Amino acid sequence: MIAELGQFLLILAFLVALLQSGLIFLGLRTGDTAVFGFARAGAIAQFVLVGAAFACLTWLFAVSDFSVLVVADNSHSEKPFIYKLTGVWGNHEGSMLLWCLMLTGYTGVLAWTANGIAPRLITLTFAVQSMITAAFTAFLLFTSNPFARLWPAPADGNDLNPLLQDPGLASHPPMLYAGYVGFSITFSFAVAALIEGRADARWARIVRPWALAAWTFLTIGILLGASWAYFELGWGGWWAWDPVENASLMPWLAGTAFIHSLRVMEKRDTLKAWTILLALMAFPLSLVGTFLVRSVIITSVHAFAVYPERGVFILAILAVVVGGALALYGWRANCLKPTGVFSEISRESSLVVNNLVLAAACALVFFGTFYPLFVTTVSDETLTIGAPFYNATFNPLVGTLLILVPISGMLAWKRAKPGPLLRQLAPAAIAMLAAGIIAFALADHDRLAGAMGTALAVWIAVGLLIDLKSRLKLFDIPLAASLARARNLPLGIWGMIVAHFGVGILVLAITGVSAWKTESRSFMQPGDSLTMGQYEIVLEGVSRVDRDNFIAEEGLFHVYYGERDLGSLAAERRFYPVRGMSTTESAVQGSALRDVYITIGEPVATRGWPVHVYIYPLAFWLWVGGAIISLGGALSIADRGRRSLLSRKPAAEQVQVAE
Amino acid sequence: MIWILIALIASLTLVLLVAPFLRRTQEKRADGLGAFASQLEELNRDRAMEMISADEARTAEAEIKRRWLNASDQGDVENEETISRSFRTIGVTVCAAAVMAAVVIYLQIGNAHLIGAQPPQMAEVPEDVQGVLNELEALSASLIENPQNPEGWYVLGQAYMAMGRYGEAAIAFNNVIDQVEPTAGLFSSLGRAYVFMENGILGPPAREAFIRALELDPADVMARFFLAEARLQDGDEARAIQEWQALMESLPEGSEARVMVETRLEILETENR
Amino acid sequence: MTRFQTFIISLIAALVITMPVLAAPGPDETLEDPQLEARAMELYGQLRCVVCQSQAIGYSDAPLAGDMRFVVRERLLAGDSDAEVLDYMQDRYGDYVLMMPPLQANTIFLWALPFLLLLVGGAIAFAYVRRQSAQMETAFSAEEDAQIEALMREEGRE
Amino acid sequence: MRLLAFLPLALFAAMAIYFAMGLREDPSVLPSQLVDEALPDFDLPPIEGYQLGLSDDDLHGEVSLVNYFGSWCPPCLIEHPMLMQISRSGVVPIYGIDWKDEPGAGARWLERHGNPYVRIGDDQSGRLAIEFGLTGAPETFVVDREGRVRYRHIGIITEEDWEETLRPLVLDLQSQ
Repeated sequence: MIAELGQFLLILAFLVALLQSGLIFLGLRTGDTAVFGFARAGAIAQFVLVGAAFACLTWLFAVSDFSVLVVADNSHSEKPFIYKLTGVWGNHEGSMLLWCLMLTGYTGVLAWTANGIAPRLITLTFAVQSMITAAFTAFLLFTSNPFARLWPAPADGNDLNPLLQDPGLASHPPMLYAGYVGFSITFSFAVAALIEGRADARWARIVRPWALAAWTFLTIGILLGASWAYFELGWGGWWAWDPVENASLMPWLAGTAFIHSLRVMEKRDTLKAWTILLALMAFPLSLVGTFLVRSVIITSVHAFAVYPERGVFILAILAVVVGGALALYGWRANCLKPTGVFSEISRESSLVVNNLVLAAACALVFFGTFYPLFVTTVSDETLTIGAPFYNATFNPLVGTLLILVPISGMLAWKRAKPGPLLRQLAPAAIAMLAAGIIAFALADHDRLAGAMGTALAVWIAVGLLIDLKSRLKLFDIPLAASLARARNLPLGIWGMIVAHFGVGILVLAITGVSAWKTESRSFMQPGDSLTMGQYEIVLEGVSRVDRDNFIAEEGLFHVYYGERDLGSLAAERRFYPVRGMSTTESAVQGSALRDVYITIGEPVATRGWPVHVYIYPLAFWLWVGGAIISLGGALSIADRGRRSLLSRKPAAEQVQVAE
Repeated sequence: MIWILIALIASLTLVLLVAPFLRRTQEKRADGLGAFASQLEELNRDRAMEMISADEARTAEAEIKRRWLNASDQGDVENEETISRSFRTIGVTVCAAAVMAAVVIYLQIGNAHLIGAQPPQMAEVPEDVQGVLNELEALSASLIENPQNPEGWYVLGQAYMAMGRYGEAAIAFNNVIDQVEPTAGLFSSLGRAYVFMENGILGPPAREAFIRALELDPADVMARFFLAEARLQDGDEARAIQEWQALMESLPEGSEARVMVETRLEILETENR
Repeated sequence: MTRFQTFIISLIAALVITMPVLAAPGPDETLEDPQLEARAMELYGQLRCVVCQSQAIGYSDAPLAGDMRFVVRERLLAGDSDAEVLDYMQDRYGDYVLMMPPLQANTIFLWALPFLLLLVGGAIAFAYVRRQSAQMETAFSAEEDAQIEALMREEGRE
Repeated sequence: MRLLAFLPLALFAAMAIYFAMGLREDPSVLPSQLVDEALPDFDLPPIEGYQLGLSDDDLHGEVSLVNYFGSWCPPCLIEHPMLMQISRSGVVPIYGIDWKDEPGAGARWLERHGNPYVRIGDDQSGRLAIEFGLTGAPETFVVDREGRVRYRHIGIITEEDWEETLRPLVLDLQSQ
């Protein structure tokens, strides 16, 4: 019953989306104003229908209705309830439905909040969104139907991949999707602007919160993914430059460039064609991220051979979305005439450099991911492009760009005077040099990389503090007055400073984790100890633990630092009988300065358990830095929330008061 | 019941979509020009906080005002109320048609006839399902203790197959094969367990099992059926069809196996269409 | 939905994730000399495990990856330089065994790409900034001034 | 400037064509370095229960196939009947290398399924496999009279592979 209802809801959503994308264009042509109301009604209808379909699927998972194919394939009656629910998106069909839910969700929220936006622009945006929704609901219905039935039904299901039975991973895809899909809104706005042949500060202001929201979600999603890799996979790292990770990085880089150039467009009415181009690229890169890399081309050619219709469908969507948008761009981009001008030394120029480098970095990751396929296509050669390549190219490229972080925010718009700025930043430069020299002297390996990373992080942090000090006139005026200035400082500025500060912290953490890590490995029997510098790790015992749906072998460790007792921790190796898979749970004893990270392997007769111990200095700050960056994004969104586009009247009044 | 709900959902959606076409006047619409006012406001605040010099502020103000002016020139056309009869008629008609089309598509891909039906397999399971499950658990536990029990493993394998726990079924069948002189049927069951486990993909273990089954009994239906499927997955469709047809002709009219092969060929045909 | 389709349709999990591996190399693969060991660890990260697609042998517990690590240690003990070890593997397995593609005819584009982009993009951007910064903004005419005044008053009344 | 706006579209079109081509390629197929190179020097002991081992000298003077296998490897079992058939046909001698097998396991496996090999070397450590650039089992190398590798076949040899690729190549090499 519920399955059939969900099926119908999904079909109806598809048809509403299809109908809307056609009717809106017709309506705009005839000029009938009813089309504006219709566009909003349709957007809300799509959201409600897909939302209800998603609720149906969730219900089916909750009650373990194995007459539904995806439930039978991906759930099990004895699985913990919470993982039954997260199992909804732990498979291809369900995750696609989640994707569609997010897509229509964004459209629905846009419909809800669209009051201040020029009607033609917003209506065109809905038309483009509906086209995307129609394409993806069609993909769902005709190639990956989540409500397909399994008849006769099996008595029990096939379980969910045990790797997905983890709270971090359960929240990782929705966050990532919220980011990916968020760029559909900016994409649709960009297409609408091109059709209108006009984009100005109004457009940028409308789009900015959406761009920031998508970017913030994507940041959090990538962060959750990295922490999942760090804590669950047990290979002792958080970023491996594998295609799946690269796929999420590409839209993030494009999105980062976009939110920066959007600022220029809003403030100065220039770089318009470029900003629109970035908006057009971020969403397709997200699509590449979810589909090409994860399921169709790179990971598994086999999968493509078994489901050619899915691959062809997705490629067709991509070709139409990107090809259509870029053709429109070629045709209309010249209508976007910039009006603002700026000199070579100005905030605009520094953001141009920012965009240039980020675009190059994005292209670098793109080609790094797809170049092997390209080489195989044109010749018989095969290549591998792995972490060492990115370390040698991406890191210096982006590292150099980050030098600009504190400078950029302090440069004046339009035309800046470099002299006073350099004098202001002198303390930061001195701090940077000092930090680099100290790091170089103290480290016992990877000295140069460590020193450069530390110097960069200190430069960013101190530079930002100087920026903040000058904005608040801290110590130049009474403290109370500075605090008042802090309150009056727009949240957008706070967001920028906070996010950039997070970047500094992240740089420091990455430096610590990659340049100064140490590791040791050894066979251990209960009672054995392992010494790493000042640390002593004792294996106290190994025990077998039977849980609901897995069996674990748990190694109990005790960590000492010199004389100090740092407490005990447990590393596990889990076996999931139903899927016949094993996974690892690393044990992490964290502190602000370093993580002690332990994994335990399969025992070897007579020699004991293989134990790997890593010491990761500053690993904790990876998550803090990432969280601060996301917080910066959230603050900037809140800026727009406070002075909503609706509140035109008070704004006008204030202007008059000022006069 | 389902049809009532479908009718309800369909009509509610229709009402929501059609409502804007029936309304005569539209709500007051914005032109978004407030953005410029609020930019001026920001500018004044920056000036008040001495974030920018008076000179910069002056030129910035001039620029914002010019953009405001340009934007307001372009925006005038939009606020006029226009009504197009034909568009409204088309709109209402197309909306209604779309909702009807949803019902039609549902009839095509939905399974309304399954509502309320008992899944056939459920009926075969005795009422006390839990009891059976417990028995199986006990059986598997005792087999782990005393693995030399081919009959026990075989029963367990069959049960796991029925329950959809294919990985465990494969383990059980492997144990039987290790303990008795294997037969084609055993290998063929093992092969099916592997195929089902891989969701229909014929990996090396499944292929091996079916090949062994054929070695023992060249006429084994399941092995021949799935090895033909393997051909198809290797991309040799012509050969697969040929093998299926040969298999089909060797089977008695109307038998379950023959129907299975026929269905498979039909599916292939529809996929190719 | 036929019986056959039901099991033929299946999942490509949209979330295919690299399989978890226990951190390789194993404890019994340590070289006595800490300096050699550090070089070995570095080299493990530079060589691709040929059976596990894009994963370095340092992070794979596939048996073949273990054999390859063994060869790395053997070459190091024989006194090879890092470059010689990489050459040794490249001779046997080809370019793809290197995690960092060598600079050669078919990778020149890949390596040159970032520089090329920065160069071309930088040139375009620089030319653009120069050209547009040369034109100074014109003054605000009195007529325009009056128009904007009117517009703002209208906004305020609303 | 006008044309510049079409640049992204042109780049995308080029990329789309490349993807369309790329779809037909399997990036997991790896090329071989050994083709047209001399065999590595080696001298493998026999597997348990057999007298004759295998060294590169054994492969000089006659066109031959060298087949890497293992009793633990299911695809090898699938390939086995084909190897038996080739061996019976007498077209070309097949030399076997037993890869990373437990002592005795290879011999038992051959006893059960038949022995198509003229001589078998035991590569228990897997060290020689790396010299061959092996990426898995089974893999088969076609070696010419001078002991040079002329072709490498990855994976199972099907009847089609034999008839359409390997056999013509072997006959061609033999006639030279």
